[in-house]
Amino acid sequence: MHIAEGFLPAGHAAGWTIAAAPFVVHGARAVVKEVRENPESTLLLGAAGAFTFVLSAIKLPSVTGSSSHPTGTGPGAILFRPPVMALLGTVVLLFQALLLAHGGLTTLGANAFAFAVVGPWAGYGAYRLARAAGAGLLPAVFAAVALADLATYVTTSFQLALAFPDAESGLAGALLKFLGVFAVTQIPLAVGEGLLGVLLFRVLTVNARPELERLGI
Amino acid sequence: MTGLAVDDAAWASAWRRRAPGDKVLLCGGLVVTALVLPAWPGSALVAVVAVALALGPARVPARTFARAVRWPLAFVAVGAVTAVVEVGGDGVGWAPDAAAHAGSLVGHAVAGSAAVLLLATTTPMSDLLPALRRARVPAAVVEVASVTYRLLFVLLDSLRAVREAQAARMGYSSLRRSYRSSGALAAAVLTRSWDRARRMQEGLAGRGMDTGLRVLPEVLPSSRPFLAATAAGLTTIVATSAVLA
Amino acid sequence: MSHRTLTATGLVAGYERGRPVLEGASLTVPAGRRLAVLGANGSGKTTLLRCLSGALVPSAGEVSVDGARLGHGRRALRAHRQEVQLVLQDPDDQLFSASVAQDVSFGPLNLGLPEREVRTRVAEALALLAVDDLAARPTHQLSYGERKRVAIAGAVAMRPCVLLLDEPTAGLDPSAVAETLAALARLQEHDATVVMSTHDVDLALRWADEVAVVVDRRVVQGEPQTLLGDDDLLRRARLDRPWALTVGVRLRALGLLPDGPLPRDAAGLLAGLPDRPLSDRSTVPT
Amino acid sequence: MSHRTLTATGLVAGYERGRPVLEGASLTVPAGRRLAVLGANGSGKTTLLRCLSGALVPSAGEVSVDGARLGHGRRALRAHRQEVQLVLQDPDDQLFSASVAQDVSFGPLNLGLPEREVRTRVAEALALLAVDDLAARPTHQLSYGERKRVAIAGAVAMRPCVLLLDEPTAGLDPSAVAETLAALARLQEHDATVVMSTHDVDLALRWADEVAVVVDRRVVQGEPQTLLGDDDLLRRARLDRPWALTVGVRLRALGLLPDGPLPRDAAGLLAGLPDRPLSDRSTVPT
Repeated sequence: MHIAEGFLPAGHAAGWTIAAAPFVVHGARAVVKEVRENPESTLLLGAAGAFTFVLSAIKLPSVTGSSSHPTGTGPGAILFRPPVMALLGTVVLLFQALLLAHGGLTTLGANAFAFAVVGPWAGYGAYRLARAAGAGLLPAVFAAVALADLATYVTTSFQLALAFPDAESGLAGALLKFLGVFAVTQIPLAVGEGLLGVLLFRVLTVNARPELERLGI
Repeated sequence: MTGLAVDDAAWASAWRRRAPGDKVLLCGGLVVTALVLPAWPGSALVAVVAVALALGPARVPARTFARAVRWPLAFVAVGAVTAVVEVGGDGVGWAPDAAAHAGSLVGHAVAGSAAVLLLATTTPMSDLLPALRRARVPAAVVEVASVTYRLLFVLLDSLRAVREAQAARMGYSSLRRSYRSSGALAAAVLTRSWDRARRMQEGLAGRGMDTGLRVLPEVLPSSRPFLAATAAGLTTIVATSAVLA
Repeated sequence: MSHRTLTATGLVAGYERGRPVLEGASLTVPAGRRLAVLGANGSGKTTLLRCLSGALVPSAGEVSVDGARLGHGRRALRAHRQEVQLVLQDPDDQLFSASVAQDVSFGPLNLGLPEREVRTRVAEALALLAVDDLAARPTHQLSYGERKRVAIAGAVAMRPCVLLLDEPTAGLDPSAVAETLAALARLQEHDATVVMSTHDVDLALRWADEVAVVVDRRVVQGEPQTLLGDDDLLRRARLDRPWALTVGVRLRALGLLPDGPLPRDAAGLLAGLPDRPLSDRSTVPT
Repeated sequence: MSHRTLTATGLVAGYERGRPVLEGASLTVPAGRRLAVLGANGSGKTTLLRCLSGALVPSAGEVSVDGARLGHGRRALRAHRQEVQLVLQDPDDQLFSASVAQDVSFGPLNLGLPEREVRTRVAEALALLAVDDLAARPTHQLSYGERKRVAIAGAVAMRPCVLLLDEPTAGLDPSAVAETLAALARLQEHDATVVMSTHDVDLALRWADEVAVVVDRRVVQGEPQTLLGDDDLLRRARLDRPWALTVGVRLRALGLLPDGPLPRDAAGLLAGLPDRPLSDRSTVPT
């Protein structure tokens, strides 16, 4: 669920844009540097962006039969690193806003902060920690992808709570409400996305070993 | 190839030949107006104008517009209800000004979404990306975004075809099998995206890809009457809103 | 496998720029016979095959097997997929496992068959397609023609009564085409009904017992010799007349071919022609 | 565009499972003539074209234009690419932009041409390929045949002297093949030399002035009528004999075709056959 256009008050929309900007600019710098050194990486990065978009179009199988989609940023954070994902994720959010009407333009900053900054960093952090603690690739991938998904929606809930504090119980109460609606319901989906990530990497370790090695995984 | 409905509408829109800058000004203006004016009557006016322009002069199919707007509506409904529910010591209840607050949230969001959708259904991405370049986004970033735009259709086609092939062989006949198939599907799309990038590199090297992926954007001249109408329209909305309020 | 009659009636399906690709298309797949579905690119051949296989739900019309209408439910589709299998044109859309044998086992495993039965089916399918020597190879190392045949094996391992093939010979060189046709002949001996789509009219004339031409959003079905000799139909369908018919008609007019159906290919044509030079003929009275 | 002679001598290139795909292949692309490169899938046609275009550096042997050997430096390659352009088989490997006109502008812009000249070249290339009406359409909405022609336009906009096309007709229906061949004929009128790879022997016989058969890791070059009638060569190359030659030889033996080269296609064959039924012939003395 991306925050829809017009949902956030103008001040909050601007604030989150400013908050996301350094990460996205940092990602853009990384991309510009990469492309300057290897012009052909434009195509690989474009392909990575397209994959992230398409990954979020895969339906997560669920017991109830209700369809929901992965955030798609977890695997990207492991494969392409968070700085690059900050940019690619923002590009994907822009495309989702303009090709699917998911999210919006004034809320792009807020959505980018949740999906392209917090999600990938949380996922990548979990991945590094798990690997450092001696976990195998697949458990680390599960932790990373599930956490990236969950962290994204916790951030979205926080953004909404900040914008719409509860009249009686203030920010804390609002956070509880929004977490209840947007994050707790997300837990099974985060587990689902984590599983999908594990299955994805399991196939990749068989079918695409050289590519994984090239990416340092 | 199968496309995305909003994108198809953009390429077929009667406003396709209008300057992207003009459309960005109009829609951007509408979005900002929707956001800063009070929901009633400001946002309501914006919503009416955006829908009327899309279905009228821009000739966007009503079905496409209605289907696309369902997504933001779903979020807005859930979000607005959550925002106006009050959690207090004595449990959960409606906040005192729940109806007005919810109405305001819904008004802003629906109007804003309609305005963004007006841009989305009249302007293909490949017209908007060169505009980003003019906004001083680095060339490399715009080029990566253009490749993303092109490749996402290629990959969506692969995704649909592979999923259909898996379904034909009962790949989605149980939860467990669905997960396995989805994982294989994601992996298939990822490895294909790498293959595609590699092969494209050779395909483009032959045409001299040493200096990036520069292309010549179409000349879509800006229209003074359109800009004048935009300014007049936005002013009218603001004025009407002030008078009615 | 056993023979089933697959039919489609009044299909409306596959919208493209606001208009359906098929608009009232009907077709009967004759059990046990070879049917070639002919049409130009974009005419709706693939849409037709996808409707027949259950992959695409038509917005009007119906598909039925032995008269029983295909419902839209999960269970109906599941049963249908065991009887009708579609092989896509691009083999890479169908091969997503690491090794050939693994890929072919995907369908039977999903049917919930015991491991022993799965192994039997995989071995049988690989043998029928003459790709048993590739079983342990990774799919991405195969040639295009090999991948196409492995993709067919994946569908064959489901033991369908009707096998639908979308352009199975497109992009193949003559020897790979011959191998594919030989494999299809073996499938027919196993009582499978084989349908292929193609725009190669020469191949259709040579191979098919019956042809269905997709033209003007509908389907015209009949004998190969009749339909592929109908210049008006071919023009509307943006197809060529098979050379064998063009040349055959002329040679028959010249009195050089015996009565009966016209030859379907070069071998048939040569067999029909007189053995001796005609100069002998005009001197020696017959 | 002007005529240049492109040659390859003793190419060793394209390793596959430890052995080169080409091992001592030599070829001369005759300036201004139509050359068809024939071979089965995997025989090395694409490897040969990639060497000729400079995309692949052979591990031995050399490529030269008008006798000047192609060096390996960036500058040499850049100059070579202005003279020789390769169009890949899969158009999606070459179309990176969502807008047709933008995609075609890519090459000329990279040549550093002024904007005005780029627009002229884009318009000219689109017109030559008869895809000018697609200029404003998005790439992802085009049919396969349309994408193939737009990919060719992207190479043509570079105004190469030699245009190399890898399987330009593969996967196309008869009318799209006819449109592509008509476009190639227009290119030749603009003094471009056109080379196409194919495994369609009938097409090669009909279209080519000269053929090069890739067989046993080498190239055998010659007249279409000679090479495509050489059963031993065809067998080794895993190709079929064109039907027109098979039937033509027999009809000539029957005294039905005039002397001179055998017909290349159905139209030529019909034109060569006598007009009246042969029964008339045997009664009316000639």
